[in-house]
Amino acid sequence: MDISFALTGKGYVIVAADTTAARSIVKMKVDEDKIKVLSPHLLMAYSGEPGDTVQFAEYIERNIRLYHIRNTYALRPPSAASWIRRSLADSLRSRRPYAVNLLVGGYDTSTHTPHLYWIDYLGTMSEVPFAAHGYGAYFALSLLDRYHDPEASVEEGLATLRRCLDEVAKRLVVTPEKYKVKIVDKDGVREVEI
Amino acid sequence: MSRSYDRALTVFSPDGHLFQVEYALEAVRKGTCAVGVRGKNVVVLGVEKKSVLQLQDPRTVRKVAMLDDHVCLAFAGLTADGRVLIDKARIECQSHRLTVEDPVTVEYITRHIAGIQQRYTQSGGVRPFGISTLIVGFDPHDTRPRLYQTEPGGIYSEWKANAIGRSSKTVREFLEKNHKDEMSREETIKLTVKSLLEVVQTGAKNIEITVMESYGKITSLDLAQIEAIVAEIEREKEAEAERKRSRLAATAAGQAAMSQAAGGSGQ
Amino acid sequence: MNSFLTRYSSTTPEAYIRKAKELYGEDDDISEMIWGSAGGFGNLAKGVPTFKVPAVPDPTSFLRMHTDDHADPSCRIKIKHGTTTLAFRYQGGVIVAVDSRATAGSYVASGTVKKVIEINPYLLGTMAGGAADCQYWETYLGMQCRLHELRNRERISVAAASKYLSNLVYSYKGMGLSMGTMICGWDKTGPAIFYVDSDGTRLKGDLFSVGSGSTFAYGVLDQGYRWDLTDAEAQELGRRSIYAAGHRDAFSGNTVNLYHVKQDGWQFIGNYDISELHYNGPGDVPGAPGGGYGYDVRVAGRTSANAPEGQ
Amino acid sequence: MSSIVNNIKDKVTGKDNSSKQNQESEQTFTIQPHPAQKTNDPRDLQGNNFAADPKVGAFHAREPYIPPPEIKNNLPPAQCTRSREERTRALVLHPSTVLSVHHFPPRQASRYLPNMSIMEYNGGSVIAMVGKECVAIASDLRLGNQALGISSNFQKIFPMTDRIYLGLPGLATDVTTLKETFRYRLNMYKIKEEREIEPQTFAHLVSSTLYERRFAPWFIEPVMAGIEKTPSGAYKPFIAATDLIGCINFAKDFVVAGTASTKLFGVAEGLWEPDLEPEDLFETCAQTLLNAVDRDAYSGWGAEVYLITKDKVIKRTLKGRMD
Amino acid sequence: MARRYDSRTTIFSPEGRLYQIEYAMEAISHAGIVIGARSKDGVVLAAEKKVTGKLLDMSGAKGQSYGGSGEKIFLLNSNIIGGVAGITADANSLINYARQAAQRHLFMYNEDIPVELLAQRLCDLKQGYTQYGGLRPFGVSLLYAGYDPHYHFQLYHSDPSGNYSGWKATCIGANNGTATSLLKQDYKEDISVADAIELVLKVMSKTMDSTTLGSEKLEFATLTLDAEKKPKAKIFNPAEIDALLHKHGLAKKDEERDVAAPVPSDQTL
Repeated sequence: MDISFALTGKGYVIVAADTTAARSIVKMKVDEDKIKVLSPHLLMAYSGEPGDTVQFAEYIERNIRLYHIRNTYALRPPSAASWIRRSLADSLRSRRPYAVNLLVGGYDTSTHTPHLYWIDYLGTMSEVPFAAHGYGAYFALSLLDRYHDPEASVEEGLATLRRCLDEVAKRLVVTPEKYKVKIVDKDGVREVEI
Repeated sequence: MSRSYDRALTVFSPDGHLFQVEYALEAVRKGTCAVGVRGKNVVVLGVEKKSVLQLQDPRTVRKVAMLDDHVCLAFAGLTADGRVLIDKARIECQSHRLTVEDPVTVEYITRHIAGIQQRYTQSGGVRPFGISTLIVGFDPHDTRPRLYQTEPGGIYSEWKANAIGRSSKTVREFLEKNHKDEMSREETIKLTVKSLLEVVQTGAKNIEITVMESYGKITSLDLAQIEAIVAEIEREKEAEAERKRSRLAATAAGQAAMSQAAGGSGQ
Repeated sequence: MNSFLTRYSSTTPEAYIRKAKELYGEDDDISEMIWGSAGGFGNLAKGVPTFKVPAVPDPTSFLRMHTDDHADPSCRIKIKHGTTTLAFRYQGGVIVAVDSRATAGSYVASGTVKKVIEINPYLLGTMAGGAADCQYWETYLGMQCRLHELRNRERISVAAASKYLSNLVYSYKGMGLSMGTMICGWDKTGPAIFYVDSDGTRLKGDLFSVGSGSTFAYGVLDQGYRWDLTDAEAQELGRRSIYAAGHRDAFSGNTVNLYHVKQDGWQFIGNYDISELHYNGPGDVPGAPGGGYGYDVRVAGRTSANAPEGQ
Repeated sequence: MSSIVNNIKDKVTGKDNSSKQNQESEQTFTIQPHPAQKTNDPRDLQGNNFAADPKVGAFHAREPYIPPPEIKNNLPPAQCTRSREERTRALVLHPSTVLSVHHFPPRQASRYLPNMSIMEYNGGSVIAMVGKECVAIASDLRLGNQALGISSNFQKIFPMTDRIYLGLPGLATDVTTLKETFRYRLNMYKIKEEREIEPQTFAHLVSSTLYERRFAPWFIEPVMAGIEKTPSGAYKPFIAATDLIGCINFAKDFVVAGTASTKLFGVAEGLWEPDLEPEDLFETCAQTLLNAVDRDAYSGWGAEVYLITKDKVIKRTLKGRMD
Repeated sequence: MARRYDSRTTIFSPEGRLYQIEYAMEAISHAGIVIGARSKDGVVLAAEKKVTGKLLDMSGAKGQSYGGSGEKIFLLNSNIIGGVAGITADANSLINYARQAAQRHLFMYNEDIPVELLAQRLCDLKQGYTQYGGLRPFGVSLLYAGYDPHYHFQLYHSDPSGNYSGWKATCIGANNGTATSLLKQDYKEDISVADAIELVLKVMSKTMDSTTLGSEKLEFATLTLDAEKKPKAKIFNPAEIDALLHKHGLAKKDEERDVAAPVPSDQTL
């Protein structure tokens, strides 16, 4: 029942994910951070099969970090996303695939462009201006078609995100109560309260 | 007939030497000098930097390498060997985090590096790494600065201050004389620069200083900062020399006066 | 009496009564039941229409096994699911908007389906789920509503009409009827919407959307909805919500049919091609913002890149 | 949902949950003998040319239907009131891009029946058509997650060389993976051979790449189009398609694949004719695709056409239905 | 004494030296010179060909594609060209390795390999050949001229030991001392690629043994950005080289040639 959203704006990407870790009908934890900071300008929200999610995210995190330390610069968002996608696609045809859905958001400092990638557990990847995983997608995508603005300021972007969260709270049967929201822009990653 | 054992690395000479390891140490002694000094809450790495040639891109001349957020390494010896060894260490740092979540301790990664170096002295068909390393850092959840050294043979040891590479013996002696426990940040940096100046005649432009103050907090001093420190040291030396001179002069004058007095009195 | 109802529906009260009458041999009389509110409103056949059911011991489970009831895609009886319908109530009446796509598997069987059933000049019913089920039962409902009018000299209330439909379909529960409909109209109480489905659910409300694309419609509808919308704003909201669903949902699309129910009955506002809405918008109609609804069209030329000046 | 998810997972990993299930899925893996090639039919093998006779050969590839000249020449002129330029303008979304200007130095659906739920998971369709010294290849742009549309800008056609284009309809993750795999293999080919690959060779590269995964296939049915230069110096259009384990179908008129393939067949049979000039071919191909995907729930959301002629490649993005 | 330690690469001499590497470098200093210069809008490589002769068939040279122009300058990836000095056979194997490494990177990361990373990949291989038994070092130095979005135009040099470093302008091969001092003298920060071409050609003409330059003795390549800001490598074919030399007044002055009707340059001796 994980829900995650992400949207781009003028020079930034906002990534939001719920903070519930559930097992069966039980909430095991309500303040789980499901957004990894992979490098100074790269975020990844992950959701899916419990266990797979964290294992896969940590594997990605360490390898992206290794690339960064080895080369002094981090992988650019498009390359990082391609590599992450390939890891998932390879895993899909392995003995035990990872069932993890991802939203990868980053800011490319060399071209001054924010990038957002929608990646599912099969390794399907698409660069999009906004994205969602989980049941939230069925409510948020049409809403974002209507309200998203690629040139929105951070405040406007957060207001649009707020709409998505409200819509899900209003319509979805089981609604997460809290979300973690992170923004990546030219200055790096920061967390905001919403 | 020493001919055969200095080639096959796994073989001792009759008098118990591993020649290749010793020769590798020679390669280290040819390398540029690196100094590590531990203060109270700080550890400083100083390296002698070859002059960047006029047409060279200074970005690509690196002597100090980050292994992880909290560990730094400087080496002396064959540069290419250094790059390869550093790469192995970096992989281990991330792999360690992935398998046990915690970052490596400085001692762990030192032991790992030394272990690799040792394997290359014993395995068939390879020569040892021609480098010594100084590894500095902070352990997670600890405020104590760490400084380790490894050698081509795979020996590793912890130090309050040490030097490797060209003229390291001189520098070590200097450090032995001047190192104090519980030094502040400024004192530690100054001692590092001072000790390097023992071998680096060309001054600030051939010195690179990296300061680590706590877990993950690493800064490199820029040229102006190093120049300022060098200037200060010069001034102190000057003053010291001045004092010495004046003391000498005073003594001389005193002696002269005395001898005059003596002579006078003698006359 | 080979009435399917009497034989297999044991849960409804009228079935009990009818069964009792059968037992007591009153079957051939015109019972007073048919004059009462529960027995139908004097239709020519007795009670409600009757149907052949499979000649098996347990037709309910037999039908369930062979009907596409969300769970088994390889079943024999396929029922159209893809649809988006919506209706909402506001100060100026009720807006009803639907798409017009019919699919069979991935095949777009029709792009010109009428999914609003004009029950009578004051009542509209929407259609989602089984097309035939909706059409038949809502037409039948229209018939009954007219009889009610003739008998009682006043229009049937929306509540009553929807309740009647709900009772009807509930009596077939479990046999594979599939419908999710909204009965919309204006009666003495003002504008009203009831959601009725084949499970037997009946809900009164201000705002509903039904069908595979309903979540997408909700996403736009909820965010733009207020009680005090003007007529133009309300029509635009309905159009735009169906467009949103037609765009995102593979099983909804083609055109939007828009109705407005006012005090003096419903009014057909228009039919809009969703692709046309995407590229050019609805044209010169009240409430239209000008320009296409499509995201790419709306944000054409805008970019998230923020290179510093001079680059 | 989860059953589909598991189904896909099992399919792509080739995992056998139970031997019984495995047997069942194996039973769907049938390849019918390729019509254009020798079968293992004893009649073929014994040199009896019986099967090669078009009238009796059960699997003989049907030649495209070309009306006899008396019919062809006496056809009434088209009743369209608009000029071709006007019609093209109405069809196209953006101004066309000339991608590269280069100077030259029967249809039988191969029926390896895939598990349709996987092939329909993301949706998408491709068609390629032959014209006179030109070919066109077109695809829709939708990326879906079953019924949910994700992106209206998901390319399925990729340039392999300056004059070979490859369309990859099917499971989207494999679209990307195969695109990258072919780019890698072609670059390595170029490095080793120091020349560009020829269309015929490329078709076999595609075939063998797919057959490598015979028992856990890529869920892709490639369609390719290009122009080759014959030794005599003439330009020969080339199209081909394979099934998802690499059985090649060299066609002389058109090839289709994807979720709208049945609909594409229908429309193309009606619209295609031999020796179309480039602009006519473009229009035929575009109309075929647009009208076919309008009848397919999983394809659409815009389309693009690559028109490959002997001296240039033109890309046009079409104004398709967006629902 | 030294003789014992210089015969096998994996052995340190008592002074801590690796003689094989030093000898490999010696081999390079006899090779045809390769000069590279970086500017703000492009990188330039020029190389002196040693294999020349009337009967040498250059018609197979491919110019733009992976084939390179023959002996000294090769396309390593769409964003990197390499110039080699040293043992040609070793160089071929290294170039092949580099191209494969670049393709593997493209396959994994969907981007052109960053220039420094490619240099590192090659240096890791070279270092391995100095440390593992039974191998001799590669007798090749390389210049890598490339572009990536991280550091834009770059020029690297790698030697047989597996060291590499970045340069604004540098050279490898015979007479590199002379060339270096010429480069030092004339190289200016922020020169344009046109200036860099001129500089490289000028240094080349002063360094090479023969007094005049011609396409039979010279290979030339540039890496610039095209209109879409994508790196564009251009390895000049013989006719283009001659045209370039002509433009800069460095072409072979042949009195016997009919000036009015110049022979197509690729047919000159």
